[in-house]
Amino acid sequence: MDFAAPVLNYSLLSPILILLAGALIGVLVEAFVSKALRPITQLSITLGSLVLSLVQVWRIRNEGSTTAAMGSVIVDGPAVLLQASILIISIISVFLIADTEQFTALAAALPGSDEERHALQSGNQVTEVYPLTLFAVSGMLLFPISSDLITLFVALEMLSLPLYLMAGLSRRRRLASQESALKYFLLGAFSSAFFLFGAAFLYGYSSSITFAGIHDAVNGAAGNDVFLLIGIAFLSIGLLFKVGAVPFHAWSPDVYQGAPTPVTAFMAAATKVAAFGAMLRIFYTAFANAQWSWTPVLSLIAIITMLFGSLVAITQRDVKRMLAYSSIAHAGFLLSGVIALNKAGLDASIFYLFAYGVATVGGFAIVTLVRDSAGEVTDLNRWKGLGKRSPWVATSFAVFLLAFAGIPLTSGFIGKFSIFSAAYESGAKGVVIAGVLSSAIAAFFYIRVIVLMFFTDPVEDGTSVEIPSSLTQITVAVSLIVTVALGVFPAPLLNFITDHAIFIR
Amino acid sequence: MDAANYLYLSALLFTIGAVGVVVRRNAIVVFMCVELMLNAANLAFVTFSRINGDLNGQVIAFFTMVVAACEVVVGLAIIVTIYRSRRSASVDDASLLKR
Amino acid sequence: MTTSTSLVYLIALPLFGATVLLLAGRRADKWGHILGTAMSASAFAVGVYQLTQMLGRTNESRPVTQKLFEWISVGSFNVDAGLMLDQLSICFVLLITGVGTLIHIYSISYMSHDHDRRRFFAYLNLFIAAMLLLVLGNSYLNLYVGWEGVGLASYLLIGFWNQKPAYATASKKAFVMNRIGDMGLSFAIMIAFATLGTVSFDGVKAASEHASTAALTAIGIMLLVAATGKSAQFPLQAWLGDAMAGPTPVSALIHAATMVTAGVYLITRSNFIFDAAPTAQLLVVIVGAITLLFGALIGTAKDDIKKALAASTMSQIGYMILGAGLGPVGYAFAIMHLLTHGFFKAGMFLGAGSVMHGMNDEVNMRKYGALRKYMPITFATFGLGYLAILGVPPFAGFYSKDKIIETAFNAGGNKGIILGIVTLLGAGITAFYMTRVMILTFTGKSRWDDEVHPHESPLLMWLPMAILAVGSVTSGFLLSNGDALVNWLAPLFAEHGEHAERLQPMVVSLLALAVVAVGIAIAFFKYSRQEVLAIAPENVSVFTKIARQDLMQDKFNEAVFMRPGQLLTSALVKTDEAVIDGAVRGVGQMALGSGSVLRGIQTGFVRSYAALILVGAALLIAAIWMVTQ
Amino acid sequence: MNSLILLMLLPMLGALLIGVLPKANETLTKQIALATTVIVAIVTIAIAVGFQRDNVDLQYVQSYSWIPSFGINFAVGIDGLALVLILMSTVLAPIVVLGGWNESHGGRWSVKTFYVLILVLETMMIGVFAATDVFLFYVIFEAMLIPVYFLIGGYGTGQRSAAAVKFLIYSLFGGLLMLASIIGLYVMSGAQGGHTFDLAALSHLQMSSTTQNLLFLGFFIAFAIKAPLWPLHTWLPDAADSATPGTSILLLGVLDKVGTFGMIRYCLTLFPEASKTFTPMILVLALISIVYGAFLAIGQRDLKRLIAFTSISHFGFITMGIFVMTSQGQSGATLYMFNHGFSTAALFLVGGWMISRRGSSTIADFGGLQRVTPIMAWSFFLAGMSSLALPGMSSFVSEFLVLVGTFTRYPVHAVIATFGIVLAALYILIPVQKALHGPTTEGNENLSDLNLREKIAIAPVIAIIIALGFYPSPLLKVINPASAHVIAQMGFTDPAPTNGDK
Repeated sequence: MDFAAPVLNYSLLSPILILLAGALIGVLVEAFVSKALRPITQLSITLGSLVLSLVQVWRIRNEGSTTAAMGSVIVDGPAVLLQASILIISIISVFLIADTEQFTALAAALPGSDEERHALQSGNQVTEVYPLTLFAVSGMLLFPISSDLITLFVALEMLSLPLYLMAGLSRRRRLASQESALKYFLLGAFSSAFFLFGAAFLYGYSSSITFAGIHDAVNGAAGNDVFLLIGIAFLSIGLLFKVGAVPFHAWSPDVYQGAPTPVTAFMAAATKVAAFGAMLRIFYTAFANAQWSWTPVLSLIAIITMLFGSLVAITQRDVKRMLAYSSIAHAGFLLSGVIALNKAGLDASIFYLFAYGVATVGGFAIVTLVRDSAGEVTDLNRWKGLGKRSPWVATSFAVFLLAFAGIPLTSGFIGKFSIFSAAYESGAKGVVIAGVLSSAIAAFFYIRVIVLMFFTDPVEDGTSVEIPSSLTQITVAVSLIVTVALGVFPAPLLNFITDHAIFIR
Repeated sequence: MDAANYLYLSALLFTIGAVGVVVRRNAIVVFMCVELMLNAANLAFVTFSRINGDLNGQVIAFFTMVVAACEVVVGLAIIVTIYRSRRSASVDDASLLKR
Repeated sequence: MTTSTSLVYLIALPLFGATVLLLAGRRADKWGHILGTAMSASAFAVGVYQLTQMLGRTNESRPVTQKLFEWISVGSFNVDAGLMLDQLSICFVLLITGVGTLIHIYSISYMSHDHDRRRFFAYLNLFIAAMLLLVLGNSYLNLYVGWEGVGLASYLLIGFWNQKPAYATASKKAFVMNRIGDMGLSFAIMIAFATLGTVSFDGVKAASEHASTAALTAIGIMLLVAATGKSAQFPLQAWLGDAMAGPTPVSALIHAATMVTAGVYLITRSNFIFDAAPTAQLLVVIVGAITLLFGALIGTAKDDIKKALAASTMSQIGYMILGAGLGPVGYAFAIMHLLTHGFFKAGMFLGAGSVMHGMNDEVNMRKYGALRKYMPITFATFGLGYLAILGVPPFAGFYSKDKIIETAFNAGGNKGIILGIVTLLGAGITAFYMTRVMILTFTGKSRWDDEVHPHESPLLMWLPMAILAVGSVTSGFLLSNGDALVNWLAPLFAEHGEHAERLQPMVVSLLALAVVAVGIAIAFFKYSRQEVLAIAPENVSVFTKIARQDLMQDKFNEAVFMRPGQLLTSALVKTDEAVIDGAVRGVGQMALGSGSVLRGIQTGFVRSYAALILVGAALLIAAIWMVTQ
Repeated sequence: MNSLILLMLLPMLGALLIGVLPKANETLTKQIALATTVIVAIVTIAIAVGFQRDNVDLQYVQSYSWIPSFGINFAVGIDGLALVLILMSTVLAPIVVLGGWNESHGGRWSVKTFYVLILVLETMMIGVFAATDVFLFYVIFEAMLIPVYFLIGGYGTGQRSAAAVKFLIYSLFGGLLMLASIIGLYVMSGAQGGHTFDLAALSHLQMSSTTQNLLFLGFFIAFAIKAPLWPLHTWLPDAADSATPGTSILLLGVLDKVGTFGMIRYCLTLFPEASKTFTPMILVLALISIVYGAFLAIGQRDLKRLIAFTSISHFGFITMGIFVMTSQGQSGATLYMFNHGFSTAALFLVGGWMISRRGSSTIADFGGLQRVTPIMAWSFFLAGMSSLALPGMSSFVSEFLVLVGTFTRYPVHAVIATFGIVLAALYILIPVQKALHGPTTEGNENLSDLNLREKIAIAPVIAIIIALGFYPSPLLKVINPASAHVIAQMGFTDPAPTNGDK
């Protein structure tokens, strides 16, 4: 038999390749560059490759809409949009990651050991976090564009594995951090096993591993429906786990709380985009014509997720945990975009993902700023009177919260409106009602935080607000501007999305 | 013999793995159960590849093995760290974060 | 119908006075009373001018109208701010401005020691303006404005000394009970608009020709309710007694001569409605009858001279209402009694004021006695008023009251007999309690304390009294001579066939005089023959006790309206807090509660999370299987 | 540039100007705020003069494309109804600034912030009435909450933050229900020829009666919370209790009107059938509000809460007038909105001054003020008279119109509502007696009477109240065409005189 040399269309893959290259260089830097120079070198390499890849994404935005790498990835409008969102979010998160205060000096050292203390004194830093980030991002870029089961699975692991490690790198409360890493890892592996098993049955059903093939099989109604259903169910479990939908959400509060805040920000924002990107592609292309089987179930999950997230968030006292639950609720809102299964739903989801991601990074960026001698203060009761202590920080946080709550003139409102109207259009009125209800519930705890910050007097307990480093400032500023701008003048972005967001099979 | 039996087997293995994850305490064992689930999936792939009469399934199986290997690397690293700092590999001890 | 441009001045002048006095504040203290009096006097002048004009015209063209501007106009609901002066309203205009001016003059001296005199005159002017609007408005809605306007003025004047909590309460009581009456008026207006499509007097009159009795009866009854409120008729009479809290000139002007007679005006003005609604008319008569006895009975037991007079006012207005309820025959007599009553009752109130003036504001008649020596003029004027109210010929009451009694008898059938007897009885009781007042106040031996030095009031006070006394002597004769008033008003009312006179006027007068004589005699023996105690005796008959408490009217209102109302209010306040707001808070609590329950899922044990995923997977399969089957 | 847009920009400019000022110079801040509001008021009057009364179409129309992909426009335009309410809002604004000259002190934040919030709020007040695009309306409707929230929570007294949160949660909840309905409209418009939020276009949507009822409820509940209708009122007393008088005036006088305004502009226009379906129920709620509000007002010990409850009663009247579907009812309700704005303003202004002087808002703490501070007492008395709709006060005209309009179609309702006027006498005269009459009680002896600034602030309010009481035609002439238009749209005609059913 003779082999045809595979055609890869490197230009279309270049965004990912650039990142991988940057990551590898990063690894080498770890080996060959002196401790002192590593941080700055790594940071510049990471930022450089991210920006470069973003530029690349911009350049291929129109030549896209074709398959690449022998049809195992598809670079179409949504792909470009999602990749761009992921990259932008990653860039502003990297600014946070650059804050060395957040990461342990020596991951291998025991918490509280001399080794650790010594490493601290010697100003050691885990610069490995940069290459890890790049690996994760490249996985995220691949996830939403992969168009067959292998690539999808590989991408999933590519983005997950680095995150598992990054979650364990916190400088303070290391036990908790490591615990979160363990939980994330075990459950992640567990869910990816489901994912894989589901993939197997889809392959068995359609005797093809590409989405196109599955789609055709569904249309042709060839093959055994039981396989299809098992396939859809288990594959969904893997994806729902990533987006943190109830009942596969259990990991997210613990991990969000335990992981270093910059990682949490990155994870919360970027992973959601990637995972939902993949989900949209699969459900809109591969499973589109089988919606009779999955929309009801997914709607149910969406409703439960919204309500659960909002209800539990009310009771939270820890800001990171609260944001975690709120992100669960948002996962529910986003699911209604998947259910919509129409153009409007796709556009809305993409807009929502970007807006929400940016706001999330901004929100966590603020969290990194509120500290006392022992590091970050995440106990909400100690956020009292933040508005007095540092009005700007408090105000920006309030804006992000209002965006989460979906108050008009913030990006969150446009997102909510568009995604709900899409769902309503597709007849999922129940989901919309639930969404509205849970938004009302959610509003309650967002407002409670605002009250804490502005309407209660500060308690003198050494809680102080870090003068933001210029990088963090950039992050906050960018997120703030985007959040407000998308609230007041969303038209340009919306138009752009509407023009580009068309899936091809 | 009927290939379907292999599917039953893989389903059985998968279930055993899944249940194992839930019932076993030791992190290593839990992790091994996960591996078992992955391999169950592999078995399913290979079987289907046999049924469908193409190679994709077998290719995926190889990919899976590689990925599993990577998971082992990462996983063990984390588990070992936990073990060192906690002097225990029981997943139940790691429950600081809750509610 | 002739139009005029000067009607508005009748209202504008006193209104201007009120505004200036109120806005100018203390600066006007020097000349405030002058301005007030001048304004009232000039209004009177305008009134007289209008009268002369009117006399110069023939019956049909006598009414004068003036449209000021379009007030409210929405859809078919159009009300102009328009005035109308006809034979009926001119009587009121002259009474209001005339008596009003006299009382202004009286007050200059009476209030001279009060450092708020300016404010007093402002209120008086305000009242004059409102009262004139009431009688000049050309539609029920314009009347309504004046109607509540006088209510406001009366509220302000009753509470003029509101630093005394009791007085403040009295004013509030008056306003609220009046409002209840006003409700009746607004209902009447609403019904009129809904059924007849208009609220102007002419419009309603025209429409009433072919309107259903039901509608007219409804309107009539509601107007009656309004009248009972303003004219202190049963069952809304309770405020008048307390209204005596106001300075005495106020009692004279508002609560004797003018405002309280507005009800009579309203009914007479609406004659076309009542004539077509017998039921309503009958109710009017009944209310009048009840009230005239009710008031008279209260009068017999009062030791407070002003309250005694107030009760008498109530009873006299009962006569007028009764008269007005007797239909076309009665209207004119009701008005006549209203005018004569305006003179003699105002006169007597001013007299009472003069007495209080000389007695350090003592109002308890048991602490008077033998005052005729000390204040002869007051005695004289009061005495003339007394004779007038008794209906002794040839004094004013004789002409007006006997006419009403006569008409009552002539109403025919049992109705006539009952009403006749009631009115006669009323006359008798009136004689009794008025004689009692006279005796207790002016005759017998003095019962006042030593530090009191009774003295006659100054000129500015006795002059108005004198003038009113003249009125109470002559007005009756003048108005009834040659049926002057009857003919004057005739064009306004429906023709009425001559009733078969069941009793000759002469007989009625004799009967009346007899009853009156009996009344006087009883009073004479009871109070002049035996010693009067300075402190009211407690060992009196239960009837006296009840009468002293105004026949339990306040107890009744308290038990039936106030207490339950207060209970309801406090109950509602609690409900609002506990139930409604509680429900709202409950929802919040529920959310929180369910949140903390759901929180329990997050045990922190990774294996339970895995289990959760496993269960989730199972449910997912189950769900999908269910939907697809 | 379109004068409405200009009108909306002016306060923003003022806010910016204040924003760039140094914190220190508080007087200048206040002066700029005052100047801005006065200018806005003048411009509004100019607009009112240029308004063609008999033209029922929207005027001063202007529309910019905002979010084309959703068919959303920044579209404004006014009819008689909107004009009257904008006029009320912009005339009240300078009075609030002048009357509450020192309210901004003792807040959590600077004087500067206070006036920036006020001015931003004014822009939104104009916008919410002028919007002709449902989405734009909703955005402003919701965004308005934020400045008010901070005004209450930041500058109020007592349980201010609790009250602010209660207010916000209540309103947000209503707003979200409305959002659901708006989404429904949007989707339906998409199904019927292109997504749009243009009010006129939406009013022609075809929808099943069930859908219409549901969407109607979404809007109506939101508005019933805003214009507090029993039993959704419990946020109002708390808010009014905690807010500064000025804020309360804007809250009760203007913001709550958005509710009743919305009932006419959106509920009736968009869902005529559903409106008819729910009318009986709504009328009952309105009646309950009238009586219930009055009784609770009588039962209050606190002056501010008392005023709040009187407003609940008054909003009952307005709602009733709106839904009885007679021209008298409609015009009466609209006029009522205007008048209520001013009489509430008067009550809160004077009440506020009394409270700040006495340092307590408990009615029982006052006594005999009439002798100590005659002018203040008189102002309060007149404000009260206007609140109990004494003839000669503007509120009488509107209340009577509502009653007459109700009677012609729902006599029983009108009769019950009329009992409200007796209760009104009680809830006004009780505080008047306790606070102004009687002997001057301890602690009130040396309260100071109104100063010049306060006199200047209250004078126009009382002047307007009385002037419109005697001569309401100028307003009615603007309102009548608009309300007649609504009635006609709804397919109603005034009941003809039954002529006593003969």
